[in-house]
Amino acid sequence: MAVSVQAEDFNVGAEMAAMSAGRADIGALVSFTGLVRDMAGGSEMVLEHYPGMTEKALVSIEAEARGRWALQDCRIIHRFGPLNAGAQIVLVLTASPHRHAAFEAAEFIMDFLKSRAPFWKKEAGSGWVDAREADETALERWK
Amino acid sequence: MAVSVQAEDFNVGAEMAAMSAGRADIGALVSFTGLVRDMAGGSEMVLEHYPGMTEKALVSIEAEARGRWALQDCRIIHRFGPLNAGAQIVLVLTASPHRHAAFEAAEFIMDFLKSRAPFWKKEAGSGWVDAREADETALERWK
Amino acid sequence: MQVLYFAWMRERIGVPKEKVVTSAATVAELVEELKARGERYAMAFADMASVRVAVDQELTELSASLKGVREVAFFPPMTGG
Amino acid sequence: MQVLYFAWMRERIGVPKEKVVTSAATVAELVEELKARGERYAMAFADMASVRVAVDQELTELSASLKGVREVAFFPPMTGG
Repeated sequence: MAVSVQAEDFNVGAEMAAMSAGRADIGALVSFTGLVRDMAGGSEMVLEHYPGMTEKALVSIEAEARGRWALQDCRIIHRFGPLNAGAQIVLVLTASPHRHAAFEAAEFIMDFLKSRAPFWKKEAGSGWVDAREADETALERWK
Repeated sequence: MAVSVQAEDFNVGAEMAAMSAGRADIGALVSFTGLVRDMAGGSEMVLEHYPGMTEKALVSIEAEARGRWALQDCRIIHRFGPLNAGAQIVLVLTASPHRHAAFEAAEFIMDFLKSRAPFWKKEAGSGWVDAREADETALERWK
Repeated sequence: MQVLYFAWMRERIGVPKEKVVTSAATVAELVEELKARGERYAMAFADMASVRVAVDQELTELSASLKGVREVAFFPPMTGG
Repeated sequence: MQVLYFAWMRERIGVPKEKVVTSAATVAELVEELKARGERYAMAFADMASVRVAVDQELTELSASLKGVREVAFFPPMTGG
């Protein structure tokens, strides 16, 4: 299991180094980092989650991605709790011999994580963030 | 111009930190790192390039990507010279308010860089690497 | 059975979780029972298009059976990532 | 005019670049002139499907004009990234 749900920040460079350390069979490493955008109004945010289910959901999304693409490694870190503007929220790392698998798997994981992992964003100024239609339709691509 | 063609290695974490430092409007940061795979036979490689034209080609690919997607920033680093198995070859970083733009732009840049930037790989064991049909057909997607 | 609420469902109902003794056979029946508990519940469950449900930590539908279930959670559409 | 060779084109011809005085109007005509220079050149240009050309550092076709051109480069399909 390479999934972490945590309040603490993470270090993308260190996570990437850990993934490629001691091996030379990886051809492509893709990272996605999601950050808190400073929206007009409120720059602080709280990420609520469903402990237990969150980990299960992420593990299941990772397993699905590994079933679809020849991944050599995969890592998902998602934070919860209060987060300031500019803070890192989520990291997805994928390693594969070829670039398209690494790209597609990372995008797949993000698409599912967005609307299938139990997280909810509340912005200081504007309240609970509404789910975006676009996030639901993004899943169509993977059917 | 955020393009570098260099013999020296690069630090992905530091490049990402530099891109997001002092701003809080980025929502999505995607990185692609290409690495030298240890192929049976030879683990060392030499990357030849065409100085002058390489930089122009990368700048033009970056400009094309910025024209297609709303990127907040973009960075391309490509190494040349002798490279051992496991070494980093190329880095593409894209920043955007939304994840799909960042993912697509990074993949677009890699697809064009693969067969439109003047680099040639020679492996210690097997000689000059043949261009892959798949890399040429990958460009079809962006027409 | 443990019933959990998240995000604005939690805020509307006023508690993050509660023990519920029920003979409801499905999630939909449980929702009807909860709505009958008063205004806060009725408000929280007013627009079922905006309510998602997980049974024993798996996303499911309102028609899902509650047989042998230990944990049901209600929450708005997820907004992670 | 400066003519450059890269990768196995460079190895086959034996030099990375050379000054060429030519009255060729197009890249294709220049290729024919170069092939006539001897075996190494003939070998390097034997399979034109595997030869790419850049004129003044822009990728182009064999039919490209050489009018006013300062630099022509020949090389195999690129394999960067």
